[in-house]
Amino acid sequence: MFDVQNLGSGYGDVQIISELSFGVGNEILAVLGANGAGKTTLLATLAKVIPVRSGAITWQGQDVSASPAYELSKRGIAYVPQEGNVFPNLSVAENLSLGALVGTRPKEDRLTEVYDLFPRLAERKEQRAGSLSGGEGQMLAVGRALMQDPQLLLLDEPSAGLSPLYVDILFQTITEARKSREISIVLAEQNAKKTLEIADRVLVLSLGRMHLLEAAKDLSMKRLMKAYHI
Amino acid sequence: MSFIIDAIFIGVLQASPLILAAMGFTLIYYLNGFINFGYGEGITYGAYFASFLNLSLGMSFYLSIVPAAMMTGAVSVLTYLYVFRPAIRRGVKPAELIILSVGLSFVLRYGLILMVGAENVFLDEPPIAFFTFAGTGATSLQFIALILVFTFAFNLYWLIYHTGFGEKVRGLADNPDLAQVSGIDPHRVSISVWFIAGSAAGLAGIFQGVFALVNPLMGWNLILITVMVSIIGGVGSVRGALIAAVLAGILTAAITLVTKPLYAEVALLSAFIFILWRRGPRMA
Amino acid sequence: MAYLIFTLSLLLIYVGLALALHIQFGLLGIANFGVVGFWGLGMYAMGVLQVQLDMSFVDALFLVLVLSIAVSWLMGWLVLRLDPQATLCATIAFAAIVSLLVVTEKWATMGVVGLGTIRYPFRIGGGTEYLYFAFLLAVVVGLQILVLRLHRSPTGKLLQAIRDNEELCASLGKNTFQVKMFWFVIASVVMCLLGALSAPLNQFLTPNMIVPSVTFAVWIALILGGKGHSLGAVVGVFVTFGLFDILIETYAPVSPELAVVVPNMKLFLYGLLLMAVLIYRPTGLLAPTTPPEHVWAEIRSAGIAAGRGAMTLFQNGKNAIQNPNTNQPADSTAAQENDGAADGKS
Amino acid sequence: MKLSATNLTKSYTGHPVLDIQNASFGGHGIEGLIGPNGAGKSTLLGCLTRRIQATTGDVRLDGDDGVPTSLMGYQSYEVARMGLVKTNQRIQNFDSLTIRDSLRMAATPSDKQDWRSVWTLAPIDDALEAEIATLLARFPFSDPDGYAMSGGEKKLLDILRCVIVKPKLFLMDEPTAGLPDEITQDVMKLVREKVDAGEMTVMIIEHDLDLIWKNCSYVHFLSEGSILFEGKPDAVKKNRVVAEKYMGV
Repeated sequence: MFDVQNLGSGYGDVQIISELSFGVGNEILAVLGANGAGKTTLLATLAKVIPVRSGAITWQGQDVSASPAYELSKRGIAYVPQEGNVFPNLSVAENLSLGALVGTRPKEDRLTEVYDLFPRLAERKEQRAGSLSGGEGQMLAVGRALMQDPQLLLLDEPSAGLSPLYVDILFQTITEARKSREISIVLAEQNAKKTLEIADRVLVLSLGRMHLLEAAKDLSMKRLMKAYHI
Repeated sequence: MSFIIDAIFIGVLQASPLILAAMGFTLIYYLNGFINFGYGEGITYGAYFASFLNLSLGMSFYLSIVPAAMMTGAVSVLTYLYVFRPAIRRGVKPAELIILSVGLSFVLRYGLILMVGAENVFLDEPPIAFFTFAGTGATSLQFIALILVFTFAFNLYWLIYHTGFGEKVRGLADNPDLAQVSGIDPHRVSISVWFIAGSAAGLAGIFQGVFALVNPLMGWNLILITVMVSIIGGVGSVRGALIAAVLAGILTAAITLVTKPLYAEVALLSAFIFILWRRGPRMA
Repeated sequence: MAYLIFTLSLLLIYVGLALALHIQFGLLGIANFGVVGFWGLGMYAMGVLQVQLDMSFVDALFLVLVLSIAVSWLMGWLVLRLDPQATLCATIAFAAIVSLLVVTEKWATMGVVGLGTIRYPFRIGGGTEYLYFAFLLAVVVGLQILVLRLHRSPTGKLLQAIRDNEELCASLGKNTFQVKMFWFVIASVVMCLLGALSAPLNQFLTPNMIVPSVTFAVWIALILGGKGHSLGAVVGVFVTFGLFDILIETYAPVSPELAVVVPNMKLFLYGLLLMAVLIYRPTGLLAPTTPPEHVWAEIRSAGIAAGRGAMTLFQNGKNAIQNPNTNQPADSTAAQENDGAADGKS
Repeated sequence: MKLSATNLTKSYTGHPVLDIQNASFGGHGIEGLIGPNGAGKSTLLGCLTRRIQATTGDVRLDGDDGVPTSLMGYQSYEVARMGLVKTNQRIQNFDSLTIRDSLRMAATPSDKQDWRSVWTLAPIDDALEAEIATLLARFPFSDPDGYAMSGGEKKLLDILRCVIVKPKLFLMDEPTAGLPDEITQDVMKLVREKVDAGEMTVMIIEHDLDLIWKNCSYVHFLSEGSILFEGKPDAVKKNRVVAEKYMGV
């Protein structure tokens, strides 16, 4: 469905991702790696916020390497960046409603679903997104992406800076959303242990290249630790 | 007491073009993040389009309002497409974009003078009735302007704060990357915003022109106060610009009542510098 | 001829203003859009002091200096912490205040009636204008030398560093605000003094001299010439003011009907030129493509070569009458200057 | 030079991102500061160098004479003059200065940099000039008298610019980001020399843990805004909290 061939990307004259090839089926694919391994760059490139330097991205049989970001979101790819993932001066309700610009189902239905998933957001409908706490902000960011009714969800470190309690809630929600909607998820995480519990397959990045790619259940903690240099 | 009422009344009546101009200006600043001095020429062009329809084609003043405003909107979109968008794409920074906009305003203004000359033009006004209200006189035209201005202001406010389009605009202004990821085509939204803002400038010019006279410098004379009002009103908020424009109108009227009108401008300008200084490094 | 010398003097004033703006915007990145405010303030202060208080030129100039330091410092304090857009707005507002006050304060400025007559500091019959021109030339050459040396000096490097990245500069222990303040005041005072010096040129002052297009003309000259190049200001003024105001407006054989159009045409083209430069060649005609000091060294060596040539010619002439040994000091200065240029390159 | 922070907190719009009870930095030669993304590392550095105004708390500098000075009343440039200098994680550069000029600009003392230098063109003293030349010879800039072109050159220049102002406590924010491996090693060699000579102490903030284990004699682990563990690298490596927090609960 989603296929990446020989991808290269970076900022300015710094090449960060090189020669990366993988496919995403109907699963949760976790992208793991230490800080600075290139996870954020990879996801931003997949969402076309950063242009593709080399290689190709294919989605539903079509090459989307040159399509602009808004085109991709119309085709069912939703992206939650690590930073700046909400509209800070807009209310929670407006943030969610901006998520509903793409897709065909009525906005109200989707809104009810997201509020069911994150009851805290319903309580804070009228609040400015910039004044939410870190955890609520992440929930809103994921909620906004789910409003897009995506078939592929790109999540960039949704647990960064969150307290363990919030991480649990968030990961639980992600699994629920995945089951009820049958969507593919690419999840970039530092939080390896937790991620292993929910992921189907794991891609470990090291300095922008693929370190390993295999099923989560086959992966030992020891090999992971090695990839993290701990 | 009557002094205060007079000031408010005169202020609101005189401020109506200013309110329109400030709202449109704010819209562009809000979206693109730079002060567009070329916006002032929209005011001039609006008045000249109206005078063309009104005087050359013999259209009645009221009928000429909407087409003249739309023509100004089209000019505004052209400046965006052929001047500002290429510049932004080439990485021209905000401070230089302002200088660019001053250059554009020279081109538009003196281009206009080269085409139509620098003489004052008087719009063919409809018959005027005088009203007295709370001891102060006003013309029917001023009332109509006021009503139109508030209708426009209300609609703009509604558009920005209560419609899907407004949401897109605010989203794009707030977080451009995320807006694109949410499926907003920045190009289309920008064109619409520049059209609306240009139309607002055009309307402002039409009424400024019918209140006084039409000449090529009218926009330049109004742009500085428009910029001031918008910045004081809290850049990036249509609400703020509206309130600030009314307040500036009232303040100008109040100062004018006790002293010469030029002192009113000096006081406003000084207040403007002072407010910028108090705000410190951040703009909005 | 008298008109030409007047326009040329005015051209020098514009070169001076552009040089001062080069210090503020080119070197420091302060977007001062109130050039006409400082210039007009100096001009009218000179006029008022001379006409209303009957002061001598020198006394008046001294008072203008004091006044301009105070005003520039106040403006610096108000705008230097702001972001560039806010600085630009605040300085425009300052210029607008100056031009409004000139109209309202009739007791001093005579308002729209106009203020006159302002005297030259000296009077030597028919040659006054020429001597004054020479004086202005000396002032402007002095300014240009200051700017050239500033580019090479440690201060100049610091100013450029502040323009490029003020926070980074502060993190290396530089007191950026103090430096910005000092040079902003210097440049603004220069603008005021150039205003004071243009008062005798104009002789009769009216409020419509203090219009934003003066600021604009200086800006276009600077941007067109190259804001990052130490000679950009001069080149820019010659291309704009020299080409349009002197060559075309004065000497081009245009019919009377067309002559009315020319000033508007000029401003139209100024605007067009400015837009084109900003979009297609943001660095201006003289782009700082090589490190400034390399350029400077080249100019210097060219200048020194020319100077030597001239010196040799001059000396040869002199030698015919005098002792041949006199050319010794000239050569040693040239040698020293060459060393200076070499230092810059190393 | 030692820096101690007490009760240092920073909140953005009411949400705490930093809460340090008691910590001291710069007492162990080369130190490391590690922690997951979003732990508050940049905020901590900003508060220490006075670029960010802390919400509460105090940062004290223990001078060579042993008398502590509170930094709270100082501006960032004054703190830098006291010897607390930080490199930048994201590329920062003076684009219109050549590499050599950039170093000269940073190294020139401010009394030789004021208006008088226009008259004298005050060349910086020979010792400093020689030092710059040595630095430039040591690192592979393509043209020391040209501009820094690549991201790597700019990053390296950023580090050298800080070294040349002779910091007492040198904070290196992600020195490896954007630098080739060999150059990082050269930089660390230079830093180690300076530390061994007693010229400065260093704190490195890094994601590349290999570099931390190899170079640091003491490591602070920051997570969720507080220092959860600190100690010798081996202790930190073995610590369960660190492994769990770094890789997930």
